[in-house]
Amino acid sequence: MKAINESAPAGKANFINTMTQKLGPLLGLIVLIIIVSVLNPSFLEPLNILNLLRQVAINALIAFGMTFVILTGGIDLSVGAILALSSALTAGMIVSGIDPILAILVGCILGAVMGMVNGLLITKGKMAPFIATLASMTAFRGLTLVYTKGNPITGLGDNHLFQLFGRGYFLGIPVPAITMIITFAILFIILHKTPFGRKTYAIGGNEKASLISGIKVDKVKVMIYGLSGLLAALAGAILTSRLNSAQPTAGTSYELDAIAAVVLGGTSLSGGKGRIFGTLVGALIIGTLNNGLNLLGVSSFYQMVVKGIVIIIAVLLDRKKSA
Amino acid sequence: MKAINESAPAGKANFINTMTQKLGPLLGLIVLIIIVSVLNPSFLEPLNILNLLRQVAINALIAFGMTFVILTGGIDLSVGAILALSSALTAGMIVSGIDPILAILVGCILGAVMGMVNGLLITKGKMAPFIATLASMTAFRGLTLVYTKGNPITGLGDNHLFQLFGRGYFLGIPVPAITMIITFAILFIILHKTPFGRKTYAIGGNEKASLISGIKVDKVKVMIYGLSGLLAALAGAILTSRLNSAQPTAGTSYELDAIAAVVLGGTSLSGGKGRIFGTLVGALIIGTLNNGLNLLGVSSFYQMVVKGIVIIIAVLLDRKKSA
Amino acid sequence: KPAKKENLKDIKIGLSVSTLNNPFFVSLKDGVIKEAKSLGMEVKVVDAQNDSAKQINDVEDLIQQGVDLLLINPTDSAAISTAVQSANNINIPVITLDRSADKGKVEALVASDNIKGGEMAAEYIVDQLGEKVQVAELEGVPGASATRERGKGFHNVADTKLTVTAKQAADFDRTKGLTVMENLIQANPDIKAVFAHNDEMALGAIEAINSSGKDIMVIGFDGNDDALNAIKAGKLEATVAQQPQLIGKLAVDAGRDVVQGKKVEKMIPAPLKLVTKE
Amino acid sequence: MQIMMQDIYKAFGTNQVLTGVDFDLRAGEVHALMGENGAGKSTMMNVLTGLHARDKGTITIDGKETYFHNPKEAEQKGITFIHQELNIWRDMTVLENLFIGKELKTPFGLLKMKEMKALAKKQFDRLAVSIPLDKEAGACSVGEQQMIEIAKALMTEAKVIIMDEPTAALTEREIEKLFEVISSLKKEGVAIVYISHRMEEIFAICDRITVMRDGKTVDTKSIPDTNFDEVVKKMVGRELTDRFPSRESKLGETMLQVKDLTKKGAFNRINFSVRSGEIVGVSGLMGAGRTEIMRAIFGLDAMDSGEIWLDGKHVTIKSPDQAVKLGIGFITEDRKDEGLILDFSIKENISLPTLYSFAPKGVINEKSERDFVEMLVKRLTVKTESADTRVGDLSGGNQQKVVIAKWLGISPKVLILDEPTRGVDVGAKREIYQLMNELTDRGVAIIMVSSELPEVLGMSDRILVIHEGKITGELTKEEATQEKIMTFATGGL
Ligand SMILES: Nc1ncnc2c1ncn2[C@@H]1O[C@H](COP(=O)(O)OP(=O)(O)OP(=O)(O)O)[C@@H](O)[C@H]1O
Ligand SMILES: Nc1ncnc2c1ncn2[C@@H]1O[C@H](COP(=O)(O)OP(=O)(O)OP(=O)(O)O)[C@@H](O)[C@H]1O
Ligand SMILES: O[C@@H]1[C@H](O)[C@H](O)CO[C@H]1O
Ligand SMILES: [Mg+2]
Ligand SMILES: [Mg+2]
Repeated sequence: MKAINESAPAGKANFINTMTQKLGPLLGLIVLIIIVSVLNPSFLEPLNILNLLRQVAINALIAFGMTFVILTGGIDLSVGAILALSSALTAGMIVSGIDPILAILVGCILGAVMGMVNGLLITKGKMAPFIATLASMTAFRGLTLVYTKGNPITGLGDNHLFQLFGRGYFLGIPVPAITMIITFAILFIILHKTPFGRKTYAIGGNEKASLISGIKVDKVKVMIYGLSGLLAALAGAILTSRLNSAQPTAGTSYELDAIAAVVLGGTSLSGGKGRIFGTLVGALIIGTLNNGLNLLGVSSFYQMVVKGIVIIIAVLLDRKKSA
Repeated sequence: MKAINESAPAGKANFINTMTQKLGPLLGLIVLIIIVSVLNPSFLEPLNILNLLRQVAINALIAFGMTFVILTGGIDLSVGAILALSSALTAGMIVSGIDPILAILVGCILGAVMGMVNGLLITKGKMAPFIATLASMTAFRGLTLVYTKGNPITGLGDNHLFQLFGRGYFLGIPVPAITMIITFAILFIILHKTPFGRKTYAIGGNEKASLISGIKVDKVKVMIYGLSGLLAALAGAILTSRLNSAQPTAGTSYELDAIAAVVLGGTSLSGGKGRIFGTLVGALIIGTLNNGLNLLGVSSFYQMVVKGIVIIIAVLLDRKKSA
Repeated sequence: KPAKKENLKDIKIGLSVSTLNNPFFVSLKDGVIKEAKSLGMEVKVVDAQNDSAKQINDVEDLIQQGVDLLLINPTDSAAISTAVQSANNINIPVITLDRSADKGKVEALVASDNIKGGEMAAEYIVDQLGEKVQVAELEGVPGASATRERGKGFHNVADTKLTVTAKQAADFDRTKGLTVMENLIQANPDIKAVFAHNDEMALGAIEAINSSGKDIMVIGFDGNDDALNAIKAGKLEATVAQQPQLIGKLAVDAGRDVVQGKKVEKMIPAPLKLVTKE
Repeated sequence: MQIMMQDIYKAFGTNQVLTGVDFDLRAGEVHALMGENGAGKSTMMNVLTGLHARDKGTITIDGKETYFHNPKEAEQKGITFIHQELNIWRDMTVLENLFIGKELKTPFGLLKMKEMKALAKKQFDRLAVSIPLDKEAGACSVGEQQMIEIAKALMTEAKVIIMDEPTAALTEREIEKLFEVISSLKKEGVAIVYISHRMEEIFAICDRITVMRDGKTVDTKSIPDTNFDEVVKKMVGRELTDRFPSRESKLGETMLQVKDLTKKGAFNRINFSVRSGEIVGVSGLMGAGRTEIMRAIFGLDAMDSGEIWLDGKHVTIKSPDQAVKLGIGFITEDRKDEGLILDFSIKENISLPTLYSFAPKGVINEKSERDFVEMLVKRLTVKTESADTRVGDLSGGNQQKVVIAKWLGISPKVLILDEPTRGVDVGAKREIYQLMNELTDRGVAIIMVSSELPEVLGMSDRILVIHEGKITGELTKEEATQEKIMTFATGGL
């Protein structure tokens, strides 16, 4: 009797726990938005919100892929370099006369291939993901510089669709934001509603057991690193359109922002635990921070300090809640 | 009886395994040296070797601290930022008239304190080391920029001892190289001959079991992150003396080189396994690569590609051998 | 659409800088702020940290804050174009500093002539050491317009009158200048002079040369305080001095004129000056 | 389904594990596979299901030579393996665990949640398990996790089920349920390979038994044709006298006393004491909270209130290092996860709690460390060629001895043993019991948490029974019986 009485509140506490765990990052975002908009009401202007969404799209897309990678217990440091290399290759194709949309498509495939190289190093080569992608990051960045000779690639013409891709609007919403939302929806379904998603969690939760359960761990991992590369390339295409050029140094340290978004979204770096919705929220937190601090006129040096501290606080609060 | 007979060859195979494991990185270094010096004999000139040692010192010192951190299963992304901040603070003190050697000492202590902040975030705050040090990296870097206003700090005077520290020679050997070797010797003893070292391995091998065995896991970790910060600051002092100024952007992405050195030296990123001698060799490999590729006149773009590929090959070979 | 504003006190300037981790741009920013202050205008500063994508976001954020005038120091000339176009779309005038924008309507570019500067450096070496001596080149951040243009100017002269035996990127960074130079000396023992694309790298290179015990002449670019001191001390041979404060000031002045409806020159050069010990 | 494995060889590197093992399984039988730790039982089954490739030998299934390449293939052919090491995803729900790798999906590739829930529910009902399907598996007790594994195996419609120590983490009630299920499976013609170190079980449910020793088959017999002593003799290669070595308890002063220990949701007003030289057994159903009480005493988990008195003094223990300093040792129930550092040598593991005593000058004195460790290794008869062997390479029983040796090193006043013989073979078990007796002879106070009733009855001077976080009964050695313990354990009076 006693035990049952006691366990009832425990069940409730559990429920509250999971709810705050799920909502934790979202609450953080809301608090942040309130603070920023009190300090500078122009933050909430529709134009700025649309702006923000467009700014967030690139980091969010990369972070979506990173979420899958981190869920398997891995990490992908090469996303920024993949973005740069695929962007350069895409721009190169466009300059050489290939249809821009086709070029973007091919660029995304090349990005996926680069990601799969990571996956192969990690699975077949049995390298730690950190070191494999650190090395490939260096190599891809080098290749980008070799290919571009260190110069930006310009002269991408004025194909309307191509320009729309990074700069345009559809029904008043920036196209990059639309791309982000559609991608999110697709990935959400894959992660939470299909066997592939289950496998992703399973590998991160217990790789050995997954193997014994007949999951083709290596294959799934290669696909996931491929996905990460693909999304980095997609983000790269948006950037190429926004900058109307391919920059050899594009994407430098984007991996860190993407990882920060994933972690702020509550996904555990040790794998097996987390949600892609959290990542979207995490990317929005970072974006709001960047945009908000700019709007508040905080100097870029202090911005870094604030960003570091906000990440720490957010993660600490999250730990507290789930503890 | 049976068991003993059978285990004898196992013991031998084991011995060979550990030997190749221990020598693996060293063999790699030797092969690399042979290749480079065949292609350009001036590599082996004493002056160049001394040069190389001096160049390697900074990365090696940081990587020594990183070895301890990685052995516990952690990671420290903030070392480059700690280097920059402590270097700026040290330079600030010198400019304000404090004795340079005292300033270096205080700077190292400050570096240790910054490292301990990481340690506390990780232990008391239960943050993943990756994210804790990523956040503190951002914050420390921001503080450096705030403190220096983005400008280098110069006018460090011409105290002889201070200049010696980064630029001088002792018995014909560059002082940074001597600092590196002495530090190595001390850390080697700590890691392999003292209870503290044993605990470092134990925590990385199985944190829960270590805790239950009465090890003050949190305390040891805080000390280790402190050590990492201390060594980053020491490396920073050398750099400050070499550049005769503190640079706000100093140390950017040094963490990656340090981690690469540790991993090339055969230490496992999952903790509990590895040796500090390997790290010294790893740092020498990276140094030889940088120096050698320059001597061979390889363009800096291709250098990056080569560096990435060499890291991959080295790690793959190491895996093969130890498998 | 921002109307012409007669009262300067109502004018809000947005300044987007490529990076503030470099004394050159800090001075440039200071020049802008000082001049604006003296005219009673308000300035909002954002720092792109050398990331073109961040710079576009920064400019959007400035526009959001309702600035009347944009001063942009592009991280990259090509990449900034779309941001300039966004400003054009809502008729906010744009002036670029130190580096140009490839596309979009820019009222004026205030900059040193980097190509000319590169040529000046090469010619100085020829004057001092004669033709065909071996020289090395320390390049700035690959792809940056300053790197390209200074390199171009330098080679305009050096390719015929000097022998460029080595060139490596050291990213406008003093630390890299040091290590890259150490290696260059080892690989090319007969170098007689070095042209560094900025002073930071030049100062790093000097430390490397000092510890090698060789006698190599170093020429920098920018003319920052450290470099001028080093020239006085006889460590640095010469620098092609820019006047970043002046660039900032000229940009504000041009901006004022634009907002008040006056005509301004498309290209406003800030004078370069070769500084040597004499 | 009928399986024949003949003359199977398997080596891991230079470690020859199987050297010509024969094993055969008939439809509808429960076949016990027994042997000491490290005899090769699990390896044999891993060879059958394709996790490991055999080096030599033939496997025929229903008269046809068949070799699986991976466990999934075996499962598809009707052979399911409940592994000794639990394959649990701690962060996933019970439902997700049940269907990993075999999720049901619609033609569009989406998960069929409803169908999976219904199936799972059906299976749980059959096993009388009442774990909520959306509970995180990591929050389940080891016993519950074991039940999840069993349910998972039963969902595959297997014709052969291999159970590798399925009851190691279960208590009597679950075991009874499991046995019911086994007999119903048997009636359906399912064959079961039953690996266990628990003698009683073998004789209760098995039809035939194969005994392995040192990588070889010693004998296969029909259960009615053999007996307890014969099986033990075949396993260890010699006569083994009484299972529980007799002992004279010489009880001394009260060594440890706990007063009103309380932790919300875990345990409530726990009072008991242990005297020097005494073994107090702690019994209870799975999830009763025994482990949590011990963890709190040792300072691993915080508790809400309560006092601990050691050797007559009131002490506060906030962390394990304080407990160790006070002379309390804790042998945890999960030796791989909490007891050992698998990559460390025997030596390094054993000296861990006492490191500083070998480093009076700051540097570890290798020789005194080695002497000390070798003394303990000899005393506990750890089977190894040297103290430098990696602990991860030892068999389960020997690993357990290393954990015990580690704690003997601190010369403990109080030793807490949580499931000290879980997964340990009869021979090693007896040695551990012997050791416990030696310790009590020297005045150590022992708390032994155990789910094995014979062990609790055979070894304890006094028995505490825990039910849902409270002590519901205390029995002396003389009054204790299985029935009485079970009554208290289930909360009845
Ligand atoms: N993957 C492996 N690699 C190397 N050695 C192994 C491996 N798996 C098992 N062994 C070794 O094979 C031997 C037999 O192990 P196995 O697990 O089959 O024994 P077991 O009879 O199941 O024992 P227990 O009763 O303890 O479970 C042991 O010495 C073990 O260390
Ligand atoms: N990590 C955990 N998270 C949440 N609940 C847990 C956790 N570990 C144990 N529990 C719960 O705490 C209760 C007590 O578990 P405990 O391990 O103390 O039981 P026990 O009597 O030792 O039984 P067992 O035979 O399972 O070891 C159980 O209901 C269990 O489900
Ligand atoms: O002109 C500036 C300075 O020379 C600076 O040192 C690097 O960037 C260039 O654009
Ligand atoms: Mg087994
Ligand atoms: Mg228990």
